[in-house]
Amino acid sequence: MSSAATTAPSGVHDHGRSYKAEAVFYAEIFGLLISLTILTVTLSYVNVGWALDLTGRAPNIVAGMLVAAVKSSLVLWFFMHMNHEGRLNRFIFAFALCLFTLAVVAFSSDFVWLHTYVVEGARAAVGGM
Amino acid sequence: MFDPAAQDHHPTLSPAFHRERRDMRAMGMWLFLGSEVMFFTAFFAAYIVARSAAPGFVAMPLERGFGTLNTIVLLTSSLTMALAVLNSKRGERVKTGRYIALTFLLACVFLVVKGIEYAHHFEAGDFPSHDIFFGFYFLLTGFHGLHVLGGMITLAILWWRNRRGDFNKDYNDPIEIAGLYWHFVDLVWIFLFPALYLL
Amino acid sequence: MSAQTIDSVADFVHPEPTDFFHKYVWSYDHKTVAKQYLWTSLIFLVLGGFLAMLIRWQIAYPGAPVPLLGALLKGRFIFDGNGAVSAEGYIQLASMHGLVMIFFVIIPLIVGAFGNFLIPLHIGSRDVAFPLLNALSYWLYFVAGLLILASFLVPLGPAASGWTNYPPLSDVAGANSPDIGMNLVMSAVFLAGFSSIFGGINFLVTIVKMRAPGMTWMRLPMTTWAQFVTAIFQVLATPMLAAAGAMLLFDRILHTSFFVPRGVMIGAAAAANTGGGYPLLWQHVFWFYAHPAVYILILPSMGFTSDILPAFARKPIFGQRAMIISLVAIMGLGFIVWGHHMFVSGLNPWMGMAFMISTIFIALPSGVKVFNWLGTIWGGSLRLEPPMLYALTFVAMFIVGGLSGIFMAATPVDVYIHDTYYVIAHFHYVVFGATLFSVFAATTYWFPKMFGREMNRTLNYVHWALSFIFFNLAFFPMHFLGEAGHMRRLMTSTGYEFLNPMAPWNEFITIAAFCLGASQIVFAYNFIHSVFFGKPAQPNPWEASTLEWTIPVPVPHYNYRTIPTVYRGPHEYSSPEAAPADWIAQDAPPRGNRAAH
Amino acid sequence: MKRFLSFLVACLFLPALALAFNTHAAGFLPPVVSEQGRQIDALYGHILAIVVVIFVITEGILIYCVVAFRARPGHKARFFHGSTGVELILAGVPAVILLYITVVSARLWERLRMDEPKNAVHIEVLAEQFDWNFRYPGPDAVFGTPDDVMTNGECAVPVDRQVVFFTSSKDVIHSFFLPDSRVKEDVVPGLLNRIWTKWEVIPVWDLATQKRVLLSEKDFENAPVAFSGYAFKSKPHPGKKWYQFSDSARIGYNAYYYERDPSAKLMVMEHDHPVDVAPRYVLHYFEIACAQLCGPLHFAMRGTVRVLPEPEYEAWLKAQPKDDYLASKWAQVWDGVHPDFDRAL
Repeated sequence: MSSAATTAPSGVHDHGRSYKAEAVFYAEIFGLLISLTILTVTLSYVNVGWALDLTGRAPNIVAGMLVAAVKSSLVLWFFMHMNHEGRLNRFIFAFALCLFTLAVVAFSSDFVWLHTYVVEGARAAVGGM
Repeated sequence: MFDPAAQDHHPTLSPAFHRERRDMRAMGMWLFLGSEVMFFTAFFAAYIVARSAAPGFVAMPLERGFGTLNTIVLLTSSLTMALAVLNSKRGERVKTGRYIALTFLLACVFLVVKGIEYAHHFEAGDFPSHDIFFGFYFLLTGFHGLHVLGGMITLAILWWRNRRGDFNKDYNDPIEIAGLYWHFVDLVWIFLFPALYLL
Repeated sequence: MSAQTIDSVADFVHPEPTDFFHKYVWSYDHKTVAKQYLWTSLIFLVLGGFLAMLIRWQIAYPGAPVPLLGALLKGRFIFDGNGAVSAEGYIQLASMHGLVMIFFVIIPLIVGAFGNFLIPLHIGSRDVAFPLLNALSYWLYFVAGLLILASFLVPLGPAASGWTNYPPLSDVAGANSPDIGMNLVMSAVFLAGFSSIFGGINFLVTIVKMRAPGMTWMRLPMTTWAQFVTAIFQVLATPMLAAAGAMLLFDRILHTSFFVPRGVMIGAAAAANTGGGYPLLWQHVFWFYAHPAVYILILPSMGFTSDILPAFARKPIFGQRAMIISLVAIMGLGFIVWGHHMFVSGLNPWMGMAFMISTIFIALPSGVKVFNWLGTIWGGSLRLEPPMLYALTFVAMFIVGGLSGIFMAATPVDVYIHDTYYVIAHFHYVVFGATLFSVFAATTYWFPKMFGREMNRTLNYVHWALSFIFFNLAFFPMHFLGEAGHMRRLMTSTGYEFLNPMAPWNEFITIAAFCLGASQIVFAYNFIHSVFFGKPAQPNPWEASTLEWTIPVPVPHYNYRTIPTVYRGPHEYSSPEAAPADWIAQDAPPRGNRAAH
Repeated sequence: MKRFLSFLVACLFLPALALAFNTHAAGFLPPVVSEQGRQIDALYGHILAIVVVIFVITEGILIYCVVAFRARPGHKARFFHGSTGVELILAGVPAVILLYITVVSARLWERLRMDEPKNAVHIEVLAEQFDWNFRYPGPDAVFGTPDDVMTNGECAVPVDRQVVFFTSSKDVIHSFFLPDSRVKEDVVPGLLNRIWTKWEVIPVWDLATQKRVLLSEKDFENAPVAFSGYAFKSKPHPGKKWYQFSDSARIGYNAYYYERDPSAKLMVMEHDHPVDVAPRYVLHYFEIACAQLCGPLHFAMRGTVRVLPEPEYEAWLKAQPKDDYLASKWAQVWDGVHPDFDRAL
């Protein structure tokens, strides 16, 4: 029965692998995701920038976001079958992600300028109260 | 020849019809996920802005244990959902039902863990109005929880339709589309977990 | 009877409803949903216009009791003790006029009503991709409309912080913003946002996946192209409004402080929110949505005009490829110009420079489109029917609106004319002069196809002439007010000496606005009368060549008996292939004498 | 024919409008009093000229098309789809014009917002719902010290000197708008915005013609200006709270100020002793407006700026009364929450 199942006519993106292989493949992806989660939790306890003896949170933030990006692209590419979707669906999601980065960059660049120019600038202008 | 005027109420739909329909629904869901990305963009952009530019912003300590547990629970539910889609594509009705139920249960576990966390915060007095970090915490996890709830309702309906035998090898795209949505909810949590809990 | 087997989505048709409820109320048919949108948004148009006239009355005669309504509703709603508009009432009028007109009149009218009716007919399909989602998005909009009407009856009145709802005014309780009314209005906008997201998804999938065979992207009528780009804006920009609305509702109800900074004091009392948020964050997130929204307001109208002008000039559109490229350019640039609303709001001056450059270059695609419309009517043989007059007025008024936009794109000039009547003149020329006139054009053009009857031509001419004159008399002097520095949303300008010379202009504008409001009665009567008692129309009264004119009137439930195959572009008027006649339908089989375009 | 004639008449209306727009437009800008204002007006007139030319050309083409290509027996439409050559021109020419406008505006924007003047007069502005409060650092040039001068609704500035306003708000977003010097910047709570300008003329009220006259500092020296007592009082009625809307004294303030009956003797001061010279002028002011919706009384939120020569400005500062209600307002909001201008968020 399962052999008939493998050649499902409507399996749009059925790449001929047997059901067993498919399930095992998913399990491998799952294992990778769990290990990345454990990695990101352990990273949070460690000062990531010790090699370059950087203090502050920036390296941790960058590391955390990188791991999250890898995990989400794993889910996106395999679990959501992005590898078999048409070019149009990929373009839609990519355009949304571009707007995400545009929004984040534009909003924060306005406020980061404010913090430096207004606070320090004000103090300097009036004789450093 | 197909005569649209003589439409009776139970036309038989050929597999080609279902394949076309699946592509249309997949594109619709990807567009909806695009709009959801933009919805969470606003929250993440606001959160990043508040952290980067607010001098008084203190990232309050949250229970990382619960956060990690929730992440593992959601990742497992992603796996079970993927297996449910795989089985429904193979026409295995019983296994699909079982995996959908498993995903539903994992989602319940996620919400229960979330509830416990909220209870702890409320006991400690960390209400949303208490501090801007908790404002963002409850905003982000609250709306994510709503999306998990929406996913659970859809899963329940699909489980019931699957038990009723609506789906077969040709017609199973509702489960596949619900799978897309569920993986996206997990995707949001993957970004949310480090942003709130770890960094 | 052998059950029919359907093997392509194009053939799937919902069974035709018979009883009244399924035919008119809970209907899946895109034509009925379009009419539901049409009637609801026309009702809200009357409400919005009425609010506008109240605003104009108060500006021209500050403190004078409103003629009819004032005595009737003394002390209630927006009226104070002796029937004049109260201070809080005026701000509520201004805010609700903006909110109702944008979210509940224009977007549902040009995208909900005409988008729903035209897209399936233009691409030759039997219905939209997801009919259930279509009905759902109408009913979401309907519930949002009810919430807006409810917000008027709530004790403290509806929203009172402008249609843009800048916090902390819209956010901190006690900063003179009504409590329940503001929450109702914000959730109404939240729901209307989701209604337009679902509508956008529906239209995108329909246009991409359900086109008739032969209907390539270059043979798509311009209306559908414009709806395609509008749907992309709706799907990707409206969620930002929903998120901003959610954050504002969190602030108002749970007293979080996303937009409330430290140390905000209302009068002597400290604000309930603990502070730490940032007011400009709302402006960024809101305008990230609201600038694409103002393109949602104009793009479908550009589409209607690009289809109506060729039909009445009996000539193909000039440079269809350039029109499509400028549409895509507007889609690209539309997302990166939102900062020009914030030049003077404490935005970082360098970002002001960046947004100025992107804003000035978004004027380019609009300029190209205007020149192409002029190219379309150049050399044609213009039949000056009512739809043509309205469409020409769209082009004329869009030129004025577009040019007055350039003043605000130049940042130093915007420093002076920001938040003055110059801005109000600009967007009313674009929204009323362009979009609403193109809605009149679309209504008169597609009325025979929608309702199977004809509108009265002379009444249309009368309405066009009156509206054109009074529109210009009402809104052009606002440029003069703007130049004098007259701020917007002022209940009365008598307090300021530098505005005293402007008082006669205010009165002039009010009189012109009242005449403009009165002249709309002509159109309303003509519309309602013709829907029930108009002369029965033929299938193709204008001899147009797009697909919707090839089907009988009134349009059957399944639209096309057999899905048409398309052989040529939408505007092949007076082409050699058409030979004796000066038009040839899109799906007419190709004749030997000239290769199909 | 009837149909066409009515359309033609209506369309003639447009060029008439264009001419009206052109001649009348320059008339509405209030007389400009600052160097920045002149540059903004120049840029405005520049863009206006370009826009009116484009307006008349495009509307003219539209009307010509309607007239020349109207459907009439024997007239056939020409069939052409457009040529890329024409498209390039139609895109190129506007692009060049827009590029020119961008360059001109960018240069002026940099002067307006990016180089803050050095050794200027610093004034703190605290906007609240429906009022402006001003604070001067006083002799020790440090804000927040007991010797600060605070006024409500009215501030004085020296003529021909750069003035920098530090603006913040106590409750909602307002907008500090000086129409005469073409200055406008939102006043956001929790954020310190800085805007600067320089007044080049002194406003005086000509009692004969009942009109405002702008005198340069030199003319002001030998002009018979009366320093009436009210010039220095920030509130005409010490007892009344004059900014409540219900009491129309606020709106009537300027009416009261000028409709003095002619017989009332104006005291003309020469340094410190009265001189009986028939005064021609009385000190006048420029207005400050709020351009951002800040609540129901947004329309009544009006302030005044007195532009004075240097000695009179110093005398005005010294003459300001100490008002502990104002001081408490500053202490509560300004120094209490944002002690060292740390007002970022």
